[in-house]
Amino acid sequence: MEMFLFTVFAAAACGGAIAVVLSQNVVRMAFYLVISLGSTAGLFFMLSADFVGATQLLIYVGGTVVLLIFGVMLTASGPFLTIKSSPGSMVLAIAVGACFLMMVVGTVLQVDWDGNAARLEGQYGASSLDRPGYNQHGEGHTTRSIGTALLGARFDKDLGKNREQPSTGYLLPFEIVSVHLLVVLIGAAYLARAKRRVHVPSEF
Amino acid sequence: MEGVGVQGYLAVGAVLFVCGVICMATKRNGIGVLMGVELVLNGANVNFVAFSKFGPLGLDGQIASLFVIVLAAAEAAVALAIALNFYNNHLTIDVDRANELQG
Amino acid sequence: MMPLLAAETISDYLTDEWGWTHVAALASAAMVHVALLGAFFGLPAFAGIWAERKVSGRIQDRLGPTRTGGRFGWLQSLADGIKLLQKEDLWPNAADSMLFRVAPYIVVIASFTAFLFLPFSDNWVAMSLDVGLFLALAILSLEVLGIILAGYSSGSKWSLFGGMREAAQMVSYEVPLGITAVIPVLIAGSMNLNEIGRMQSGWFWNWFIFRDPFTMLAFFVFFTVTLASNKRAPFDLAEAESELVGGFHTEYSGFRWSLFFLAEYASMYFVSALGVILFLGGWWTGIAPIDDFFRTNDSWVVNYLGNVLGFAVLLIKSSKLVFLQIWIRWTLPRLRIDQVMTTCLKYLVPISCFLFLGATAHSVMLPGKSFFFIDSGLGNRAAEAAVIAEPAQSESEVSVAHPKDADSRLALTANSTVSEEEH
Amino acid sequence: MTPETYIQTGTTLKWLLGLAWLLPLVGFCIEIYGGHWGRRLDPASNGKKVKLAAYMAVFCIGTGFLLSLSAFVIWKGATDVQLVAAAHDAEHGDAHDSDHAGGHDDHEGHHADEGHDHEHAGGHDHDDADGHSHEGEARGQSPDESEHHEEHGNDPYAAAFSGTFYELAHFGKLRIAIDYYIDGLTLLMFCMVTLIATCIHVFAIGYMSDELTEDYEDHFVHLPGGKHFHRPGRFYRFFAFLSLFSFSMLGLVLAGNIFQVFVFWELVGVCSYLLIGFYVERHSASTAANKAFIMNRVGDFGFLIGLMILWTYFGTFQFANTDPASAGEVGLFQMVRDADGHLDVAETEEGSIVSLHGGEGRTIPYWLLIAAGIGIFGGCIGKSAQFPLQPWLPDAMEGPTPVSALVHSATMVAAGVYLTGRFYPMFTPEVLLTIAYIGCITLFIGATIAIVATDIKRVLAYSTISQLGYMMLALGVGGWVAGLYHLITHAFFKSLMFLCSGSVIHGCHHEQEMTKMGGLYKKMPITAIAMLIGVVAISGLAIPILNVGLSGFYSKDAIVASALAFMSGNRDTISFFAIPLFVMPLVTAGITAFYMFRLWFMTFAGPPKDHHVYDHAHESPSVMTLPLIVLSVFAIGCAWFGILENWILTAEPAHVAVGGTSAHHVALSMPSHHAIHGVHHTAGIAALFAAVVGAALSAVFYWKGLVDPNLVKRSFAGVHHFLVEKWQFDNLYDAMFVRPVHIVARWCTAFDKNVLDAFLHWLSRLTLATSSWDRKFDETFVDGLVNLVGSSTYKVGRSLQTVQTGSLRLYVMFIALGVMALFGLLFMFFPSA
Repeated sequence: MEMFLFTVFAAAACGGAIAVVLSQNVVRMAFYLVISLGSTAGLFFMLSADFVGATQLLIYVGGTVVLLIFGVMLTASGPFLTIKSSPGSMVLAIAVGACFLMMVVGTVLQVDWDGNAARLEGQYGASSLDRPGYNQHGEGHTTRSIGTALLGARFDKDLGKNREQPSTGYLLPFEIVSVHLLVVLIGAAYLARAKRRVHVPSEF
Repeated sequence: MEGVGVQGYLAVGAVLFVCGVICMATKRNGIGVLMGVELVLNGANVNFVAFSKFGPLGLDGQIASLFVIVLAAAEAAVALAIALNFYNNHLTIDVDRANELQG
Repeated sequence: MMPLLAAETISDYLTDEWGWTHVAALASAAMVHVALLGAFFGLPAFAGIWAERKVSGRIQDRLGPTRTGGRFGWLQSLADGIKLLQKEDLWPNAADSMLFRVAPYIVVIASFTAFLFLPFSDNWVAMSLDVGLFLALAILSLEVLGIILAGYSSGSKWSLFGGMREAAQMVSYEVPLGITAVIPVLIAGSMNLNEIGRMQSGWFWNWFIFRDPFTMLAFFVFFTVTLASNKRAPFDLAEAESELVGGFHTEYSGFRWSLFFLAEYASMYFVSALGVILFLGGWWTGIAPIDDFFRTNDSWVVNYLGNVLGFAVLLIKSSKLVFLQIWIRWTLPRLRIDQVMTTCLKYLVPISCFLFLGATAHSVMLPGKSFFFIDSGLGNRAAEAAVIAEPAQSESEVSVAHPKDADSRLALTANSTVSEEEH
Repeated sequence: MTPETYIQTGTTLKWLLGLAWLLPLVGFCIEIYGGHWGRRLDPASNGKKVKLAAYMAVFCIGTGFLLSLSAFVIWKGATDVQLVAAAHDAEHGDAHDSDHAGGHDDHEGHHADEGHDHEHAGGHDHDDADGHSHEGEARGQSPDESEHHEEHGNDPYAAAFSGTFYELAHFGKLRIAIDYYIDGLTLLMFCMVTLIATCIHVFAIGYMSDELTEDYEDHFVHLPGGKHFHRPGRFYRFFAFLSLFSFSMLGLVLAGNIFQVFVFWELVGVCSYLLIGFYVERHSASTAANKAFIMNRVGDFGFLIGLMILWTYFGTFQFANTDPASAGEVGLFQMVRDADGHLDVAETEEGSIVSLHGGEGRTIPYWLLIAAGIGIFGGCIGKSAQFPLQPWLPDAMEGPTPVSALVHSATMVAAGVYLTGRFYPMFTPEVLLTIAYIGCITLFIGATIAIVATDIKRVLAYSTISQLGYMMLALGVGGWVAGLYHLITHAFFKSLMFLCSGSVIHGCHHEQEMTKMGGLYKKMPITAIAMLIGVVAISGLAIPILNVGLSGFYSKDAIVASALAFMSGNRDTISFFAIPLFVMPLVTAGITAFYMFRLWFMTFAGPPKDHHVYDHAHESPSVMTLPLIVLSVFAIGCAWFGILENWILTAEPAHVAVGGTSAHHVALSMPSHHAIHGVHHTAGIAALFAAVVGAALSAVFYWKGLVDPNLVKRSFAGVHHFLVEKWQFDNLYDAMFVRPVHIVARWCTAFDKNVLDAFLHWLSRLTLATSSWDRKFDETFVDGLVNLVGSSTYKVGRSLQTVQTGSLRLYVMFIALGVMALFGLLFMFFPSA
């Protein structure tokens, strides 16, 4: 079952991504991107990262992609919807990408994951690795932990064995990101404000 | 039930990443380039979450990926604003036309 | 604890008891689920459409449908459906055919998937997730994507305008929607809808709407926002007939067109049920003895009957909200798009932020007190819910490693705030 | 005097005199700046400069006088010096004989004569025969000593106070501090200097009034084109310099160590330079200032040598130390002489060695002590215009007359005599003999030249030289009191005379030649009478029977008496050479009377010689005559009743009074007070006789006109010329020093031009050649290299330019390829284990 779901999601994610690359229409690219990102969210659920998956859906799929399509519609009316890139550059990019992919995948395959897992087990104990399938008992319930971690308390670490010193969590990064988002909000509004009317030539 | 190892997820991440890179490298549409960036970030995110489950990373991997998502959203907003500005100034969204900085 | 409708339950039953193979059992279970869901989604839509017709007729001082299906015309929806199915499936030449075809499915999938996380009664939920509410809202927000794609891919300017309007409206209204939805989460200390619902058991003053002035106001804001996010009047700019012909679905016909409306009515029911669960006591009757009778009884039959009762209660409550939506549609005139955006950005967002802060302050300053300054016992129920929701292993770890933290953790859950003693 | 009163009095005196000393400095600072600004600040002055600077200066020095006077009164009251007026009068010689026979239990006057070192506060050594170690004696005995003070009553040496104002620096053992040394002499000098300076300041207000203009015409400076030089008046500057001069002189007097004396010594020199060269545009004035300054430097060279010797062997500059706070440190006087004032000389095979007291067994060779003394005295020679270095003084007449008055009476030249007197304990008999001979020669030279001088100020200048010679002679022959006595009296009447001459010059519109004056008595009677008082005083005239005279009579009497006593005491040892020491002053007394009366007669008596001058002559304003009257009073009466002499006597070094003999290198016997008193009458009568003869001769020549001076001049033409040419000193110095220096300078110039310049030119040509080669190397290789680097960088940049395509997509490709390359490198060079 897990393998089946993984296959579906992985195929959708990779297929979507490849379709994004191959598609020439921007709106279709956005659609494929939605498929790819949504499938990635599914992968996240499989990796028992509920909250990340939900966030991925809400922010990426529901927000960012809408924003992108919005942008497409605002900017790419008519002839700009499909700006074709030259076949040469496509071939070159795909060749480089293929090399890159081979390199990364080759590297991934080279690693002795089982041995590493055994080592980690010896080092950190079996609990972190021995996880049953999705929706099992206690699986995927990471929301509270993430929430408290962002507020500075780490239940998953502080409540474990041999934890004398409480960790600090992610309060500071969280606040930094908050401020960052505020700045981005203001900055983007400033950048995108209507400065002047552009006369679009009639032949477009 | 045969579990899927970390390799599978890493491979998916790699594919997403490489697709993003190719997307960035081939798309002449500025928003297409942005989509490539999103793909790249997603590929990285998959790795984070995968290691969060299969590695000793634990919650940290998920939180890192959360930050990546949030910052990607921010980046998308700013980049889109830049793209709109670019469009306002150049009447096109073709990034090949944005080559004033060439040497 | 175990989700009743979880895939494993039925397939395990089939494999263990009936000796089916694993794959066959899974497939059967999936088919059963599909049948169940289809029946559930189809019925509200039909009922909604019929109700809309009847209610609008009454509001407009006419009878509404009377001929089909006897005296009340209750088969009208079915007749409509049959008519739509008979229609020719066509799309314009200028349309992006692929996207044009896919868009209704996106809408429907998004709308129906959201029901996965909706508890219909205590523990009657497909997926009892910690991120339930969050995920439900996320998936509901996918609906807008389909509408934008539909608007764009139709190759018609009316459709494009509708899609654009919908996009702008949805993106904007998600902000107050999220904030007002977070207020019950704040009080309950959980995003699990089942837990949120459980915490409103007992007398009706335990419902979150009666908890404090801020939650009461928050409910109305939430309701307004859900109207907008469902493109219901007076926020139905995306399909403003008088301006845009049909908006995003101008070019659609037949079954594809009906999918949009199926999704719309499903969403209406969904957001209404969501509002009921978040604010109006969910599946609880609001009269403590009745609920306690069904809950505390040892007999599983009585428990089951209690669940059925809860389902009925939820259905009635959400139907009333749906009726309210219909009523508003036929009562209030449509806003202009700028008025829509002004309402959201200038009024609803600040108001919801203020309500959020107020609810937080109320929780901090009067912990556990309800609107009427009655000790609502929320802390206890929250602790109970936490213990139920959390796996037993964490409990044992708590008691072993950090005895003190057990209390602080419960307090945290109850107050939804980070207390100082945590570190 | 109890220790408490001692300390209290010392502190009081220190601050009073310190204030009196520093006030002129404050005045100087204010005047030199404020005076300059004053005329701008006062628009009502209408181009004329205001007199604020003068008032400021007068205020400062006048306040200084009052402070000095009060200090003197306090000192006198506190030290309880019982001054017996009769003790040293000439008539009391017999009484003194009996006193000495009676021993020291007689407290009346006797002990004042007895040898007591200042520092060994009191005559205890006579009582405590067993004695104390000298180091311990100097201090630590003040408490138990106080009884002795009370008993002895008339002990003058309890009246010295010394200590430190402020320590400037401490370099190892070298301690440089602002010290003070206050005894009767210091106080008298303070009073005298401030009083005379006040008078001169007041006088100068009138005298310098024509400087009070923005357009002063200097008639003595001729510009090409027959015009006179015009400049803004320098009224304020004059008074600023006067204040600085007063400050320097007071500092010199107050100084408690020889180094500080040297500093103020030089300051006095600088001030005299500034004031003599006040009319700097006049060539004569500037050369005179240079001359004064350079000649003083010659003397100061000796001073420096003396300083070095003293520092090397004594390790301190301080005169003495009576400050209880710094017990353990002794001054020069305490080291070189013991309580009785004797030198501790031991004969060794290396020569005579003087052991020093209280200096950790320090010794100094006897000849070095002589050398130090002569060195210090060399400074005094320069400053006091003694024999080889006297020619600067007459030239210093180029300064304004008040300056001359100040320089010749109270400050500059007095400094030399003062220092000789102050440093007296350090002088060995050999040095004293030198001093005596120098003084003897000087007094004769000065007097003889004065006979023929016709410039009224020059006559006075030469008389100053002569009188300074008297003082030095007196000091040299053991008449310590006589020398300083004459210093004070001379200061009064000489300043009086200078101011009178200034009045005359002012009245005659800057006419200084006596040959053009005459009969001015009628025009300016006050000046004439004042001048006459001065002339009588300097001549030493008196009424023989009553033994009453003006101040100069007493002091000159004392000098002649000392000289006579010395001559009679040393006739055995230096035989013939002792005779001039008495004869010269005696003869010169007559000459003095002659030329002084000549001056008066030529100026005030007789018929007017130049009617132009006579007609314009007028009596000076009261601001100028008032100081004359004041000074006249002092010139007349300051020596009456012997009070002044007694006051000076309180500061006399221990060994002077008893006299004594010395047989170290030159066998000398110094006259004791007793011996001097013995010959006092004889000497006095002789001197009076000589003076009367001189005055009478003068009257014969210049008043009554019985003998024509020109006739005498013609008959002694050679002598006259010799005298007019100032004994050929200037020519001699010209030939001895100036010409050789010029010749050497020419040689140096030639050497410089022919040898050094040639070498330098060769060097520069060499450098030029080298640098041209260097330039070639620079241009070819260094520049080439740099240009190569630059051009290659430019080329590389140009070729790399195309890489920056500005294409976003290409950059992404580059990044991807770069990452791959990095991976490749990583795997190549760091293969996994």
